[in-house]
Amino acid sequence: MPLLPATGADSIMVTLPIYMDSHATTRLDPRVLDAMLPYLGEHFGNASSRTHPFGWKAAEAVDAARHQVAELIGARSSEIVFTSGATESNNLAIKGVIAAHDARPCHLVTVVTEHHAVLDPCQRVEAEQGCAVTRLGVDSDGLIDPNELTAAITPHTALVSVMAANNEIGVRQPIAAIAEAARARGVPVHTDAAQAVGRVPIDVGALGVDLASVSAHKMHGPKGVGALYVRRSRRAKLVPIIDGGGHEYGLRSGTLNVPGIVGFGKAAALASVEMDATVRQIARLRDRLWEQLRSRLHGVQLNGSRTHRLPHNLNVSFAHVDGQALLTALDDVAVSSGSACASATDEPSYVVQALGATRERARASVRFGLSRETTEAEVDYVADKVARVVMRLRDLSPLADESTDAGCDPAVEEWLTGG
Amino acid sequence: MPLLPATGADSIMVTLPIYMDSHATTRLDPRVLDAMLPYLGEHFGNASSRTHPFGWKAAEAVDAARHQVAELIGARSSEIVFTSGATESNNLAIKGVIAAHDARPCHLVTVVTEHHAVLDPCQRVEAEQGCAVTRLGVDSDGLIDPNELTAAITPHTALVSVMAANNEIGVRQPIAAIAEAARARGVPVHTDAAQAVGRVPIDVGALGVDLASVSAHKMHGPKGVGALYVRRSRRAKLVPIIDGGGHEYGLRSGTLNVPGIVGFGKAAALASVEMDATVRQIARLRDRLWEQLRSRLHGVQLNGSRTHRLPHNLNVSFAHVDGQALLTALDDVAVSSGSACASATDEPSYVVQALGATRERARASVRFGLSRETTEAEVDYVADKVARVVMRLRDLSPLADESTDAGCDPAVEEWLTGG
Amino acid sequence: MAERTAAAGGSASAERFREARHAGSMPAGAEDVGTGRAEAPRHGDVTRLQVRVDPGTGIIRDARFKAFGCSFAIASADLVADRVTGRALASALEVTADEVGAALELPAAKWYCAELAYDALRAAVADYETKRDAQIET
Amino acid sequence: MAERTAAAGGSASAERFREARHAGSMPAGAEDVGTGRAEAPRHGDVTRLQVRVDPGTGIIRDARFKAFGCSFAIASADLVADRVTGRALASALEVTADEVGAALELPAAKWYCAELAYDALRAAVADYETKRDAQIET
Ligand SMILES: Cc1ncc(COP(=O)(O)O)c(C=O)c1O
Ligand SMILES: Cc1ncc(COP(=O)(O)O)c(C=O)c1O
Repeated sequence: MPLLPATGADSIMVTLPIYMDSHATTRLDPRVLDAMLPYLGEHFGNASSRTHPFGWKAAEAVDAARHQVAELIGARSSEIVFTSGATESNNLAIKGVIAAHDARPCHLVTVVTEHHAVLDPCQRVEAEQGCAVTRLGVDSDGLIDPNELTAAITPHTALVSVMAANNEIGVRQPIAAIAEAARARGVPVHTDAAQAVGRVPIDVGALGVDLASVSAHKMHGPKGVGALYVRRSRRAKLVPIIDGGGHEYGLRSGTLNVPGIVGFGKAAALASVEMDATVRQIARLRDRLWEQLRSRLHGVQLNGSRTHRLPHNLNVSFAHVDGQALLTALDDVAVSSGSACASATDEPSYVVQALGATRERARASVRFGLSRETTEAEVDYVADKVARVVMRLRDLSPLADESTDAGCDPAVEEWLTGG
Repeated sequence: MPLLPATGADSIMVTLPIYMDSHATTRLDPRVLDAMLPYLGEHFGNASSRTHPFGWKAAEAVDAARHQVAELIGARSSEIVFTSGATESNNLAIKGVIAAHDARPCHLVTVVTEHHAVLDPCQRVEAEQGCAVTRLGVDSDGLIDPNELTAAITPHTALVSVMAANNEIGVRQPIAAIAEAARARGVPVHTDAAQAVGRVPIDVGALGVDLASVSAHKMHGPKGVGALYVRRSRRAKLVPIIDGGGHEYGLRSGTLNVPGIVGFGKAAALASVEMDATVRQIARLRDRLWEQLRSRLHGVQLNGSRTHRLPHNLNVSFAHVDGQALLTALDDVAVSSGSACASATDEPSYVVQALGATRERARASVRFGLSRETTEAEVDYVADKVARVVMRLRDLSPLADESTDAGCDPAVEEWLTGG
Repeated sequence: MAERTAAAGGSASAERFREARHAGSMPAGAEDVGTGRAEAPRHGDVTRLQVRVDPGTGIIRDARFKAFGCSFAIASADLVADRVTGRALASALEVTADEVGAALELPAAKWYCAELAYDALRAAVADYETKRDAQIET
Repeated sequence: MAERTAAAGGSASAERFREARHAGSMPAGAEDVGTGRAEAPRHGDVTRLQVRVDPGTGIIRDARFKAFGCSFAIASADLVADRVTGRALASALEVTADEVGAALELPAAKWYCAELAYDALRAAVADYETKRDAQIET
């Protein structure tokens, strides 16, 4: 018997495969591509060529895009440093502040659920620059406690880095409160806002952060371009990681990726205009997906806070199911999983485990990333298919046999919570 | 009287403006754009998404591009680390090797005529990591003396970084000899090959270098993508500058710029196939430009070696002329200048001055960058227009009046050589 | 890049996983059924394999598995079940982990999945043999 | 970005540079001609400005410049020459460097070009006045 018996009608309304992995990346909006094309064509100048129209045209386009990106996050143009993506932005923020922080000992505060693009630079400055790192834990909702943050700050703290929204479980940290606590102690605050910007309203002024990382390809813009917001007033001292020519206010050298930057600007402009409407639509579809999964399956558990959450994120653990197996069975639906098999490491999702979940629950987690392109028909198709695959995999599981029944709540609950 | 009286027939054969600034950047080849478009469209996956076809398609495209880039420079795929451009590659090579070099004192050797993307990282490690830097001078041809290099190497030398070809004067350093000398002393060698790769044959094996920086947009590829070649055998220890997720063999993290990488691969493949033919054609046109300028004008001087030179580079100083003024008068020809007014700094070209030239000669220098798109008609148009502008600007110059005559060789020679 | 190799989709093992034909269970108490169970503690995977043997010929007439684990573990169990069906019990263990791993083109990091299935098979064969021997003795 | 501002093309100053109308020279020895010269040593620019004054009315009838320097220096010299033509010598120096810099929208780093032209004008006026006064005295 094949793993999943084909059914009749469910592929009629949707185009397959369905993409529901928008935390990994998003489809380039065709309007963004249209904006980029002239700069992939006749306007190919180097924005630093200051002596001819090819260069001026490029520089003007970069200026306009800088303005668009700034506007989306409530910044000024002069506070936007273009980079190759949020990974670079995070590295620049963290390594840059620590390198500029002359005093030793040196200390920084971050959170266990951060993206590797924050955790790894933190580890680097810890290992190589002798900077102590405090990694705050999170509660079962995935949230940090601002009081714990306050307590963690020492006179040596050079930076606090807390993500605006998590890439696996979509949990939004209370950045405004965090920033207030840190600033009260005179400590600059960085936020990795790669998953948040363009998806939910983010205003760096209201948040009160000093540095914020943004990535274009998470918001239907192009890959290979991002930005670091660098507050001008009380500007954090920052040593660049890429020197050479002094582009981007001396903070990031290198020939500007003009088409990419133009696309980033266009994506930001579209988000500025359309976000209000799309946020509601996406959240409604996400809730529909969750309701359908819950009504069809026992033993499903939401990972991360229900309310402090990105509208397009749903992260669910399915008892007695390995996420990677589920994903492989979902051959026409693109989602991702916290399973170790799905990642480069040997360990299932550290983010889900940080919630206090067992390794089993972590490996059973599946991340659904909706977007403004997601349709109701897609949601229904995915919910149906996932439900059927989960039931089939549970059928296959010796564990379900051996405990009582995969459908039986007490056993499942125990399994999920690690009893 | 306007600066330059219009002439009749000369714009008939060419499309204006003419781009002759290919050291700054090159036009994206339409075939490269065609290769990129699917990845700016339906194949928008993240190459790290290992659980669905969107990701696999992206990863396959990256693999293929890695192979294409490797092939162009005689490397293996596993020796290509994709970056955001040669500036980043240079920073990774220099800062990466110095950070991995535990022993202190520490020393590195480079050359005064390097690009800022090498000089600035060298200065950074000098200022912040206490790494001594020797900057070798060049002769009047712009070439370093390999013996001087050998003499500069100390037991503490961690790296030698010498560019393959200069971005202003197109001079090609004797990299094979340099690498041999350095390797004989056990010192790894980096070469900034941004201006050379794709334009002249470069084989990292034959050159014997350990690290080489490449940039896509200098070879009709897209902006915002480049590579660092990292030799596998006797691999130089390298600390990444961008951490987070462990992409690119752990040497460069961040979501891969899939369309950019695909375009880079295509540009490399085109260069592999077409270089032999285009090199000859470009050199012929470059020589034609030089002959025409020399036959029409007194007081022109070639900056940099006549023979050890990129085929598409011509760098000329025009006595009694400010380069920026010349460029501004050339309103329909895009070239660049070593004039201070044309650069971000207040000092005319440090590269031309390094040849032993006066500040005046440096500010009078103009860089012509031909490409495989340059036509004979364009060369003729540019030569004519430049000749007329130079004569007019000399007419305007009080210096020419005050010495004897702008056309008079002795005075001009004196001026050019700084007598 | 190495990362690519861990992808399951479109590969031989994904195919086998999706088309698994030997999922299921047989009564473990039955005299002609041998049941084996193996775990990969570091990974948390569990595979159970059962063989039904014709007592007269010693031929494996049927094989069933249940597995908790990734697609590679499930595919490995299914392939082992497939390959031993119709074989003499005596030669069943010639279906080695390496053979399974190679047939499914498992990435190195997933080789343990084939070993897990093989361990379950070995346990199933041993279980059957124990039962049979016990029967003969009594 | 700030870099953009140093670009000369398409700007007011580039326009003036390309359309410069007052380039040229007049006999420096002539009684009705004042010749001034100024240098910007840090930059190496040199501007020479000449005015021809109607001795009767004191009106500047013509102004000519020669300049070695960037387009901003040449445009500045041309604009100064233009603005003083037709003016009374007495009020020529009311054409200030700031006025020229503003009219040409010079970037801050190029403001010195307007100052250079103004300095040359001042020297030219002084030269003419010296000549005139010498004539009156003799
Ligand atoms: C939270 C978070 N930070 C950083 C990054 C890295 O951004 P980029 O893909 O632009 O390198 C990502 C995405 O991969 C992310 O989700
Ligand atoms: C010699 C040289 N090195 C490095 C670079 C920087 O490369 P990229 O433009 O890819 O940052 C350039 C071009 O600007 C160059 O000419």
